Amino acid sequence: MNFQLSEEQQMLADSAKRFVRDNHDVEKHRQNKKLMPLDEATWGQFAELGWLAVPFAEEHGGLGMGPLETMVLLQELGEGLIMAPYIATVVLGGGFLRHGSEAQQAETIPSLLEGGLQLAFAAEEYERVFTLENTAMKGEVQGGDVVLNGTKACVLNGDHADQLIVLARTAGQPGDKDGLSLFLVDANAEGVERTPHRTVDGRQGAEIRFSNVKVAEAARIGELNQAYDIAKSVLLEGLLALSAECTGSLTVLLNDTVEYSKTRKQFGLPIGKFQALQFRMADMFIAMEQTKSLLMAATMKLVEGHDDAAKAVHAMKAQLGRAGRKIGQEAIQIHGGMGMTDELNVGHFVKRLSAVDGVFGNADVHLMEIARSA
Amino acid sequence: MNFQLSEEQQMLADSAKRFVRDNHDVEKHRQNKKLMPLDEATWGQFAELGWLAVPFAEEHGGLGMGPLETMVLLQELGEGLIMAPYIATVVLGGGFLRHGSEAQQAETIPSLLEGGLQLAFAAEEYERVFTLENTAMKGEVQGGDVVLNGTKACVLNGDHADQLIVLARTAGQPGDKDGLSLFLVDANAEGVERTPHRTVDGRQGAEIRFSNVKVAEAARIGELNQAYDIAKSVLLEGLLALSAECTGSLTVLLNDTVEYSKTRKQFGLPIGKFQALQFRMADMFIAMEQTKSLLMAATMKLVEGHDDAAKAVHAMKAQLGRAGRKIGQEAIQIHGGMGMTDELNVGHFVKRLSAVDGVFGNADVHLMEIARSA
Amino acid sequence: MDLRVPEQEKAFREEVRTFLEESLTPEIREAGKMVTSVFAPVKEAMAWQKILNDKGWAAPHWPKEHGGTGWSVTQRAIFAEELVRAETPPLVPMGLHMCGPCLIGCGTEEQQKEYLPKILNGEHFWCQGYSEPGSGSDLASLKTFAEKDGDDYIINGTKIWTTYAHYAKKMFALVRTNKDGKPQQGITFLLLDMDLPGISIEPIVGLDEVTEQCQVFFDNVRVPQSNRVGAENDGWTVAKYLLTFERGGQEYAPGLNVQLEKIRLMAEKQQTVHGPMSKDPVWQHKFASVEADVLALEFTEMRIKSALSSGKDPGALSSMTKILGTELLQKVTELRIETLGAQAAIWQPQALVPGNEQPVIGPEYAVTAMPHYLNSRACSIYGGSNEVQRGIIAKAVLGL
Amino acid sequence: MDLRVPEQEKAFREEVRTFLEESLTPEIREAGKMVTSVFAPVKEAMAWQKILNDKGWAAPHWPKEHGGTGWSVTQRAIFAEELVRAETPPLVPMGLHMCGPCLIGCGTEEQQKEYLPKILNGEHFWCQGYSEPGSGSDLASLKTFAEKDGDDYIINGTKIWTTYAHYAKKMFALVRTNKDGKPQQGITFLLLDMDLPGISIEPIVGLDEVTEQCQVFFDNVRVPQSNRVGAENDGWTVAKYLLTFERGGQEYAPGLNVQLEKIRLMAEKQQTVHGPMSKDPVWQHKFASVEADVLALEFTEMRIKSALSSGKDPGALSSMTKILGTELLQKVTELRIETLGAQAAIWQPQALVPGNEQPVIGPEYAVTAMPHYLNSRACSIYGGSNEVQRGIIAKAVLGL
Repeated sequence: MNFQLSEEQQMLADSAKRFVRDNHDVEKHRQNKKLMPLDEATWGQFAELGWLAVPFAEEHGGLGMGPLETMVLLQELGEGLIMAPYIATVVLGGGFLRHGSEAQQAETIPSLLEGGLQLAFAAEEYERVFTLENTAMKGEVQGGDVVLNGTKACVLNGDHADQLIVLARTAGQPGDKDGLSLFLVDANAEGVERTPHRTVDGRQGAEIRFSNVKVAEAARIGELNQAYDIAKSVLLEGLLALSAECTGSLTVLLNDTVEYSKTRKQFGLPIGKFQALQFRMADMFIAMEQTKSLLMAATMKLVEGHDDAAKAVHAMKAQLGRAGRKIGQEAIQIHGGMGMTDELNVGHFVKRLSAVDGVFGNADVHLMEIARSA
Repeated sequence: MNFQLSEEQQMLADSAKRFVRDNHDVEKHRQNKKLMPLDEATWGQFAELGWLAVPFAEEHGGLGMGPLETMVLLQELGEGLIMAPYIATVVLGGGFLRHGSEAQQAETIPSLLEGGLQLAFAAEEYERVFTLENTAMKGEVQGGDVVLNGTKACVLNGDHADQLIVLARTAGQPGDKDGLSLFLVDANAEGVERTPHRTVDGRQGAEIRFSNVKVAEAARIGELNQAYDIAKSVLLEGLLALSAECTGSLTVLLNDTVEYSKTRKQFGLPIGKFQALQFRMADMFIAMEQTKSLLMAATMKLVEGHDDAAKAVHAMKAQLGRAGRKIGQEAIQIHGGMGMTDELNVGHFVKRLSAVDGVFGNADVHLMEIARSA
Repeated sequence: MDLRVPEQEKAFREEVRTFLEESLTPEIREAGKMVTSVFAPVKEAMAWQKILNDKGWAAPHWPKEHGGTGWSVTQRAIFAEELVRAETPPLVPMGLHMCGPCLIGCGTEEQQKEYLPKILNGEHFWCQGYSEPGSGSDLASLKTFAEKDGDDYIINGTKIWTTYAHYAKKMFALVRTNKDGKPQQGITFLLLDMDLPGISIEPIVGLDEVTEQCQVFFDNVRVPQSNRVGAENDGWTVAKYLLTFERGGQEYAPGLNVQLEKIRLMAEKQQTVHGPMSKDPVWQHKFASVEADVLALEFTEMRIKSALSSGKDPGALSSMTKILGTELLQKVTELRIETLGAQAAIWQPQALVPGNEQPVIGPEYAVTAMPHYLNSRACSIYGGSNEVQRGIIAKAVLGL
Repeated sequence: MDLRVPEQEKAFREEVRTFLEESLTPEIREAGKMVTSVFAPVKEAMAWQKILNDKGWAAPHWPKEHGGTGWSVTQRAIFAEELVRAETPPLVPMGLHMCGPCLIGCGTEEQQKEYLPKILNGEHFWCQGYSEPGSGSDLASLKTFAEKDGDDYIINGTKIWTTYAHYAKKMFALVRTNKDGKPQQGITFLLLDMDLPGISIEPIVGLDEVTEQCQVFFDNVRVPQSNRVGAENDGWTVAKYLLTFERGGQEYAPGLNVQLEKIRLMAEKQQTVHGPMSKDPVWQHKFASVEADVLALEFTEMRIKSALSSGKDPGALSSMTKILGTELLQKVTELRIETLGAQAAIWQPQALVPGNEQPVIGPEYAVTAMPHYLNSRACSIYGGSNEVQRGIIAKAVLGL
């Protein structure tokens, strides 16, 4: 048992810390939020710093690292609320590419590593509670091809993406793990229609409609109807990445709240001297430490392939929803009116946490997944 | 809309208040708890005061009152933690007798009113989450008779009872509302074997085994296989009565805690001056007021026959579990070590609330009943 | 004890419903459905106030001689409930519910004649100048100073969280006129025009990217002493009069019931692998738990109304309904975003602007969910934070 | 960062397991399974201590020269976990975990030689005289006074919440020897015999009808000054030494995991109309929520152990594990009574007494549920109430 970062991991953390120090600024964040286009400059820096290469194999030009390093990197970036589509393109996108064909890899990875290719995982659907097996969007098998029809919702990075990883039902009914297939689809293919939208945390999502989009066998990732295991394993990494990033964000919310309470005076005293607030901040601290513990638990278990790794990841995502809600709500309440404005860190971090709880299943969904993984 | 007690109701409340003033004493309660036999003296006083007659029709010698008056009476008695088996005999027992045959009524009610007859509702079963339709104990129809076999658990007042009202499944499967039947069975009939036990709140319950107990048609209450509606309507009154009594108990827990916090000093101040405790006691107060509100809501809706009456009663029982837990746990915590002893009111009231949550379905069961009544 | 509804109350409810049915325009209805705050869009709220005022119903809680309706406590409650059930946009409260009552209780006859009719017809749009950057829950510590100069006061300082200051024609404000003595003393209640020289307004953008609040700066702003309400240094009494006027506080349960019904309908549309979410036991359990709380609050509010009707003063119990009402509203908005999952993260505030032609992305019922969740975080902060309210219960009710 | 378990740790765990398998008697096992408190029945706990002491494992946390094992932090944790997993009765802590460490840190060589071996072999059964009726969380306000008289102290006053005083041969106590100055000063740490003239003991019956605690009265009790540990008036330092000695605090997660597994098995036996409760989504949701909390705590405790192993002082973090551990235990005992419904109300404390021949009414696994629920309410009160712990976090960790 060892909770120390390796030298390599520490270097990664340090470089991310520097990046955040130089780039995070509430004012700038507020401006960035209004932009729908991708922040190419930041993405270019990510490429230069080697961060896009983190989870790729060395033979593909990657750094051959894994979820532990992703965790280290994203926790730091989360402290700066950096809005780059790292999880969509590198963690989820890169994760699926690992299961792709050699041709798919050759076509995408080099460009991705240079910062020239964006990806998105098209999984959620409107009016369907997210779990992989609840996927309903149809892929009709026609000979060697599959024809996609339907709509994917809330696709993170969906409008910037050059290639989409589409999860579709090619057999069976919602609820069946069998019958799911994954496809790497050109985002500009005929029949693909994208409607971009902002998300509450200032990022970008898209509704993507598929109208008779014909996909050849070569575009498939994994076996026909047998994509569940691949999707699950990549999803778990994505959930961990989201959790790592938001754990960083929680730290900031806690620290900012504690610091604010030391300076804000009411009734002649800093509000941090009032016992009721002290106890609530102690509980925020405890919730944050528990979150950090689950993040380490889940990440190490996944990396080392423990039997209960999936369960731990679901526990982490559930904890993120619960602790995010608790810490976020308290942070606003203790900041008072200032917490309700666009001016301080607190509101922006809270919006990020509010968005993330709903992504790929909220706390309730993941608590039930814990029960099912038992 | 009117929340005032009528003159008659006020008189009932006053007499109960006097009774509690004269009879409640922690020391006495601690002694009583050790006794398994029925406290005949108290029961005799109940009869003399006319309380046993409250819900019976005037033509049966009753007072022709209903759940509102039961509520008024029991709320007061709950403040004194009076341990008489009123709910088992008068509210539930009396409730079922209302649906009994004339012969059953003639045989039981006069004696009950005099204090000479005890009843018990044998409904719960081991290892079965309580809802009426989850009843599994078999009643086999043999011609006009029914033969009972099986075990009823945690029968309140089960050992003192002269007659048992037994809920059995004469057809169908657990989960079916159809197929339930009710029987008025002599507690000393052949094949009835009772094992009395204390309950955590110092009252008495019993395990009752039925071995080939033959019950004639004349002993049935209501139609064969169609007892659900009767059982449900009487159960709702029983739940309200339990709730009324415990609402009275909650009042005492809150008041005692607040008063204790004014005298107990730590770090040079009465603990009631510490803001964190003040806020928690404010929350206890709010929970108690919400409980009172639901009690009135549910009782009035039931009496007046509103469509959502059952839903309101389930909400009340759920609230009793939740508020009882919250207020009870806080009462102990704020009392500190003294709250953990047998010496003060607080422990005894908390044990009563802990017992009652589990009786006839706990808060979770009743929250799901709310959903089902929608 | 009974819940039976007398015939005349039923008839009154019918009358209100018929009126609402007939008089609500499609624009006002639409705006009402899209409201995600206690503050409705100004244009539609004022249009609705005009319609109500034409009927004589803009301020039922005012005394009849000043333009009230003379209704009983129950009638007023029925009216309020029906407005909520019909999802009308809430009327802007600063004139009707804040300044008006203070003038009724403490204004001169002249002030009442000048201002009250214009509050009713909306000609004067008011804002409230109470909070300051340094004094939120601790209002008595306010510092904005009004110095006497001949017949005038000269005001310097700043007010914050001034709702709709950027739309307002008038402000009623608490200012310090004496720096000695207890903080509550030495405060004066003043009325002033928002276009006076020396006033500048800085809008504050909220979490939901909407500007409801402003900060207002006073740089040697000159106000005649005749604009004072009540005696000098006695403004705290004037402001407190509101508590006497609106005893029992607001009713939250009717609005919560409307929200719950909406959420139930949404849950019916969300599919899990076992069928609609509305049939999912975990969702049902959560929903039922909130339903039970709201039913309890409904009766807590009824008990307070009943006390009021029989002339009793519920006193500090309004602190309880404020806590319950606001925290349940927060829980309900949270339940809504939980019901919607990722769909709640789609951010399209432009779709909330009345009269917009923006096509909605995703289910239409999801559009208000996140803005409402975020906006509702404020309601445990303003109007006396819930910390202040818990303190009041501890002290005034429990005697701690 | 990794969780891999080195071979030698695996081997050590195996060694402990084998030992437990071989040395636990049926009586001790049975008593362990029936424990509903942090304090096990005395007879079985002491029998178990004897077995452990024969093996040299009664006090692994003591320095080797005093009878400790010389194990690493990890080994000690493995050992503690295995004891919990095997549901052995917890050893009575007053000697081994409280008095012993104080003597090791602050006692004279003579005192160490006299007392430590008898703590290990159980010959001296100790109780702790700290709390008084007026000083619970505020321990420094204690009033029991020891007046110097020749070579002796004469003690007057009373101690309360003295666990197992009615079984004890010895008490270690904090008494006031100086009434001036700060409350923490003027306190002295004394050892005394429980059969001294002037000592009387009044047992306190608990909520669960068990007598764990007592009140102890001192009426001119004479104790030689040589029974003092540390300097006069410096008892606070002696008592505080314990914090240094047992840095990082207790581990709760292993015990919580055992409890959770038991509850899961119980839920499998309870039938709802849709099948076993363990498959009921509402139950699953609740259970999973606690499971996630316990998993988090397990790793929080690991992080603390890891800090300890590398020589760091986790400091105030032990306040966090105390809060989490005790409140999760309370939640778990609550979940258990919720799982059992009315069956949990059957009250048969006589069935918990080791060696009883009482037939159990209802499911056997239900017998401990309610006593444990009730008893566990104490754990957020004693050992520094959770209010005190939250205060420590606010001040020492957050700097408030």
